[in-house]
Amino acid sequence: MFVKPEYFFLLVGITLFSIGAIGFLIRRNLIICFMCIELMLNGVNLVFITFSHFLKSAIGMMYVLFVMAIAAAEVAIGLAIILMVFRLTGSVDMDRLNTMKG
Amino acid sequence: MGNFDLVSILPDVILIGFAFALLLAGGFVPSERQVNLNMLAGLGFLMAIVANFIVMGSERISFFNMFMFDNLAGVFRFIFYGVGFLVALLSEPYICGRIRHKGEYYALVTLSSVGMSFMATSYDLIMLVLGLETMSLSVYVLTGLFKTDERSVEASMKYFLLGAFSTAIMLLGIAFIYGALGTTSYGQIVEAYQKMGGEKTGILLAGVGLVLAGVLFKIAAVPFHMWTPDVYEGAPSSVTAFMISGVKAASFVMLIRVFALALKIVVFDLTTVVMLIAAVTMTLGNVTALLQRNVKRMLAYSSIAHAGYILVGFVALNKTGLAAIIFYLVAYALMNIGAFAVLVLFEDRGNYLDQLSGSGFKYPFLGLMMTIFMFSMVGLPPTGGFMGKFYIFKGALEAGYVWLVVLAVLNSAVSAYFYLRVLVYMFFEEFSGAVAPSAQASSVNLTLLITSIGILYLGIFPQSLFALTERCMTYLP
Amino acid sequence: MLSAYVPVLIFAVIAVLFAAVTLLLSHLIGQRKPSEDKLMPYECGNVPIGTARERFPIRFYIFAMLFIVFDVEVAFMFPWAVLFQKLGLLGFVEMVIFVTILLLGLLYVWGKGALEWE
Amino acid sequence: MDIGALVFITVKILVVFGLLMLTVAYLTLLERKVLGHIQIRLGPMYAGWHGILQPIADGIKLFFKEDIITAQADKLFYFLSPALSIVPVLLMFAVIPFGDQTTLFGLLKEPVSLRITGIGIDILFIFALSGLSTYGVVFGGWSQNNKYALLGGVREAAQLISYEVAFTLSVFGVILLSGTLDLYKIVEMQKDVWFIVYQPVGFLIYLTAAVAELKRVPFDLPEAESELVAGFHADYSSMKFAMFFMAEYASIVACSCIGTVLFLGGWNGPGILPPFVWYLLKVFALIFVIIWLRGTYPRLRYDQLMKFGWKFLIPLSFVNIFVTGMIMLLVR
Amino acid sequence: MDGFGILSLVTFFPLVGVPLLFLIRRENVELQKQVTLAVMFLDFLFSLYLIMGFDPGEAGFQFVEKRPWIESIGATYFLGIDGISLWLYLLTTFTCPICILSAWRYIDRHVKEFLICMLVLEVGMLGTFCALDLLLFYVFWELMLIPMYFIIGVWGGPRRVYAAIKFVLYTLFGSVLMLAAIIFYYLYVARVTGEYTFDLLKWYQVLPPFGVQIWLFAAFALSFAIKVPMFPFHTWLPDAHVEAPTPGSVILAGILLKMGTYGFIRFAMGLFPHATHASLPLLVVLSIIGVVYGALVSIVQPDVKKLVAFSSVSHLGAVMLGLFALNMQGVEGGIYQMLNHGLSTGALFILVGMLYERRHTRLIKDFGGVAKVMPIFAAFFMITVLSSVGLPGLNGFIGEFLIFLGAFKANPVWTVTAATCVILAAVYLLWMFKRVMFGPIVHDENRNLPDLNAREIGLLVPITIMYLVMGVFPNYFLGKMHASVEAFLDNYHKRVVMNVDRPTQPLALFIGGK
Repeated sequence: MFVKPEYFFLLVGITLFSIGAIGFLIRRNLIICFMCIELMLNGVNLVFITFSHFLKSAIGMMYVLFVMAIAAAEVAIGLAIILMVFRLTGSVDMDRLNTMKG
Repeated sequence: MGNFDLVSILPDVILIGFAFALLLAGGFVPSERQVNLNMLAGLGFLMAIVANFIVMGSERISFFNMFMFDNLAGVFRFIFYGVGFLVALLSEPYICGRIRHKGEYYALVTLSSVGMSFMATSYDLIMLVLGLETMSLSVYVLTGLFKTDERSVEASMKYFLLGAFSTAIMLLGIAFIYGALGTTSYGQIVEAYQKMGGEKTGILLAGVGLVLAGVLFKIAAVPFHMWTPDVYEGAPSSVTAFMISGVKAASFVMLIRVFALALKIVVFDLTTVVMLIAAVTMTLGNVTALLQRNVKRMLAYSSIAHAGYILVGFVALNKTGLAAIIFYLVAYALMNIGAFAVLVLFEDRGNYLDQLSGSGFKYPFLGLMMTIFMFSMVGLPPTGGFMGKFYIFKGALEAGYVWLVVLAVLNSAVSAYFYLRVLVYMFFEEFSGAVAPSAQASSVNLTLLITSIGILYLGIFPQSLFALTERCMTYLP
Repeated sequence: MLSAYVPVLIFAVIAVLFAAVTLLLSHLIGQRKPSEDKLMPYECGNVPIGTARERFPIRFYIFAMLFIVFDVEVAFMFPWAVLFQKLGLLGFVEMVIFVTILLLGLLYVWGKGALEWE
Repeated sequence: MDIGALVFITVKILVVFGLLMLTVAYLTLLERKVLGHIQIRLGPMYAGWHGILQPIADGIKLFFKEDIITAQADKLFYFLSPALSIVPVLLMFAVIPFGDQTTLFGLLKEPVSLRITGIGIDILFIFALSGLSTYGVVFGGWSQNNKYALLGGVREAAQLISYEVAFTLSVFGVILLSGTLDLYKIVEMQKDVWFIVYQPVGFLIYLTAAVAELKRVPFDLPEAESELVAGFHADYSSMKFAMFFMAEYASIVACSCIGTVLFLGGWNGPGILPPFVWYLLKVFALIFVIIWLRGTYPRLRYDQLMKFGWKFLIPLSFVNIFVTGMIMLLVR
Repeated sequence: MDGFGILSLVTFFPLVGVPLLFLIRRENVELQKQVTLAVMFLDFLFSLYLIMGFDPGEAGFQFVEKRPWIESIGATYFLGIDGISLWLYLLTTFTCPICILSAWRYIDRHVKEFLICMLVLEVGMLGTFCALDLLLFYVFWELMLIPMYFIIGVWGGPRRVYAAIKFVLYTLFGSVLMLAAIIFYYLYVARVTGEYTFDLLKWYQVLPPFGVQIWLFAAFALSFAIKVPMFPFHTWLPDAHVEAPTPGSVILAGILLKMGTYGFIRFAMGLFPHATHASLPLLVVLSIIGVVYGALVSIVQPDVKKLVAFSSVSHLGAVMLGLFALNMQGVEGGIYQMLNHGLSTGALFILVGMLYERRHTRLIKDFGGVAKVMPIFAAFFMITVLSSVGLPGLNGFIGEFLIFLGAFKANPVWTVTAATCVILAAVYLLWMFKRVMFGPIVHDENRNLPDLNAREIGLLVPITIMYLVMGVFPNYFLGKMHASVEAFLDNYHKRVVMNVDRPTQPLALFIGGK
């Protein structure tokens, strides 16, 4: 092993985040975009935990709880908004959101 | 350090109490009897303002290094509560008849003000994010208030997705900073950084860069501005007023807190970047605003431009520059709320320029008010907008950014074109009679009076606020 | 520290294998005589009309939201409960405040009538 | 970890697994017998003595049944959901302790722990897994392209998550008292007094919520045979159907085990019987109660069910937690 | 007067009219006009006190009021007038009531708003002439924009919107750069003297290096040059003057343009002598081009009002030439000519307005023989044209003579070129007068034009008297400004020979030295 195994956790965390970010940018389905954001947040969580383990400090783990709470609140509101979009336009395609221009 | 300084968060506690009262009133009082909810919300904000007066003063850090109460926080709280108060005042005739959930509306306004206040008082990055989310989540919902209006829903969706995305980016940045320094508390960040010998590790820079990106997104600086016009146009006008003044101020308190105070050492590396961003932001905002025919959308683009001006104050990164940001934000909040208070009266799906035709003489009071607000936006004396610009430019010139100031003043001259076009339609065109303002409401008139007097007062007697803002910046030479 | 999880991992592998093998075997062993009627979804003897992937009441969604809120709250409560004896009165009061805020939310939902089915 | 230890653990897991499967199989028989006797009839009698081979016959039958995949079903999720519902339940047994260390009456040289592993946060792990099983229900209901299944699945999911909250909250009294999430330690602490003494309300909530989680009468509305044609697995057949069934019965066992560990003192008991026997007795007592309920109570209406969960059980759980906390603070 | 001085009183007195106007019912238009007129006339009377109290021997500022305004940045409320601004100040108070009179019939809608605009405008103009604190000056300077914008935009001609926006944008572009320069110089002064102040007198005592001067001068000069307007920046003027209603044109031509020239003397040249000196050739060339160009364009104008507007470009060019001569006669002549131009061009606009009110056209070809039907009008018109042309005995002659004298002293070539101004002025003005007033009446509409009524005569008489007074007793006026102009010139010539370093990198001072 050339690197500490903990680095892999970091790598996984960042990879998760990147997958989420890329997915968010290239997918057009609202639900998928939304889930990509959740994926990003979970990547962040993993990074927090890994650093927490590196640094032997519990703060990072505490932050994970906060991030989870944030993520949960975002889920609740995000899904409600997507639902609203769907009820109004009958679609969850991002390209349909083009009422406003200029 | 672990003291539970409940007195310091008294204003927020009061507001949270009122938020719940409003929420429960929204839940239990039948909707036809919910008439005075805006009074209740306004009372909450007034009480919070009074409480803030009482608790403001000495500087303390409490709640396990999570909160910091200083003049900066105090002044920004005044801004947030004041904005909340004015928005509560102007909302009633606007949302009345448009939505049923009035209690929820005011509760969300109140709660997001609490979030803003937490952002201002935060002494830890994670606390900052919590405040930010408290604010943002409420505003996402407020944006989509008109459930049957496609534009409102669309704005909400866009705002939510991009807002959540930027929050995630910011959180990753915070995680990196935490990993690099082992702490996220502002005071300890500086200490830890110095203990490390001031080494700028890659992970620290990446963290700072990501947090900056997140903050710039909230500020709507180029290139993170794309959401602004759609969101501001689509959101209900009263909510746009709230966003354009309150949320913007909160975004800047984030900038001041994090970058000017906590990451001060690191930020010098980023000055060039921010300087360029400021230059591009104000220019692009103004140029695109020139093309708009929808007043709300125009104000959205102009808010981008104003963000650029304010960033100039941040680039200066001296006492004057940062104090000027606060002053500017106050003036900016007043004039935007005022302008939107006029707009909500004319709101009839669109807010297009020609709908205002001739209304200036038909409704002289509204015309006069709009004149004051528009000239303040241009930055002409004797208005608060002028003094704000003056103050910002002073800070930037002190720091030696001559070209930035020249660009900024030229930009503000350009901006005169589209701001004055509103007045062209209001005064120079014949009254079309197409749109009459919705029922004149005394609360809106009160909002207009408060904002216009405030703007003129700031323009003619800026001394008191100048002094106050400078007292906020005791950390800087 | 992580070695405690190795048995869990082994167990997981065994469980997944069990599920997979059983499903696969029954799929292979079982006789297959598909016919159109047999492959029709069962709707109490009527011919199914339209797709089944229809929208269902929004009410379910409200419960899902409530669940998320409370579930995350519970996540916060775990560390609190474990350390309860150390935290003492202050921790208790804080948790009471925290839960009260959430219960006020529940009360609000209650008042809105969202907990009533039909 | 060396190979020997790994092999040992694998053997242990297989033993637990096998015993569990056996228990699950005979639980079906037990239920039919108990219900039969409650309704004053005999239950299965043909396969073997008093139907003792009935579960095996059932298993073989199900194995050879045609595996119908209805038209327009989503194949991936159709296959995935049975597995998704059973795997988490099985995994719970990885952390549930079945007894103290034992030498199996002197058969083994060194004492062996009667649990597969302890991870320190057992309770958290269990609740995490119990949350996962909702996926099986939702995916299963959705994948079949059947309106009844979809509605059943959604309803069931709503019920599961509703009672999940109360289910989790009911345990907090125990956590407050013990200050740990380690099931083994929790049992140790009950040497003298079982937690049911301190937590009678908590136990009742636990039992109620568990029954609801298990979708058993009186909370079995989502899969009520007479109304929703078995709910979310309407179109499932053959071993896939059996898998859902096994998951349900394994859950019963798991819930009983956890209840025993948390509230009934685990393997603690007067020394007249070996600890493991005590443990089994308590578990089967709980299982019996759960079956008994089915024989006694009528089914709730769905609205009553949700109302009961949100308006009664959850507030009550909070009250229970805070009363417990307050008393603990006062006593100290 | 320790509390509030006479200057504060005069400057802000017009604001008294605003609440009064609010009290009057919208329909009662006559009363509104009367109240406004009364307020403005009272203000004029108050301002006469300034003449009486003014000490001609004193070169410095008089009636000085100074009190703190924004302490934290050192801005003060600092008013005062000297010989240079005294007459411009009085010109303002004199012109404003006349404007109201001229608007009596012309403005027929939104009268109340118009009157409020005029009152605010007067405050802005008066403040600009007497503010000695740069920030205060800037505030007043920009304050004028707002009412002027409305006056052009609301009550103006058909292309009023375009003209109003053009006017504001042009002016604003110049003035925002001036704002940047003001802040820059303010910080420079603070760096040199250690005192944060906007006090003009203190600013005079600082002499920045050339590299700094030239940039600041450029910013100030651009702003003032747009206002004057000097040659390449004049394009807003024809639009604004033509589209503005009569009172607007009168104010624009009579007073607003003077602010540019006043700003040059007071600020641009006063503060930055070296930069002025260095850029004199360019400025003079631009002035001369302005003189000739303005005159030539005037000749071919078919529209009387446009003709008068372009003549302003020419006249102001001459004024600038006098100022740039930088000797006693030149500067005094320039200032004197400012007053003359204010009176005569203002009067010309009023007269054109009267024609327009009667005929609703301003094209020269639509008139002819008007003198026959409107003899009194013709008489006033004649005197005004002659005053503008510079007939000896009337005021215009004194100013132009002094300018040429000064310019000749400085450089004879300038004078020769600029003297064409007089000749061409005679050409376009008299030719226009001939075509409008004399000859046969070709258009039937012109046969029944009513002659001037009492109000119109009443407003023209004071102006005419002033032509004569200023033409016959120039020394009274020049005497009051003499000491101040001398001090200005002394100061300028003394400072311009001082050595200042010329850093190669002009703004290095600030950019380098954080």
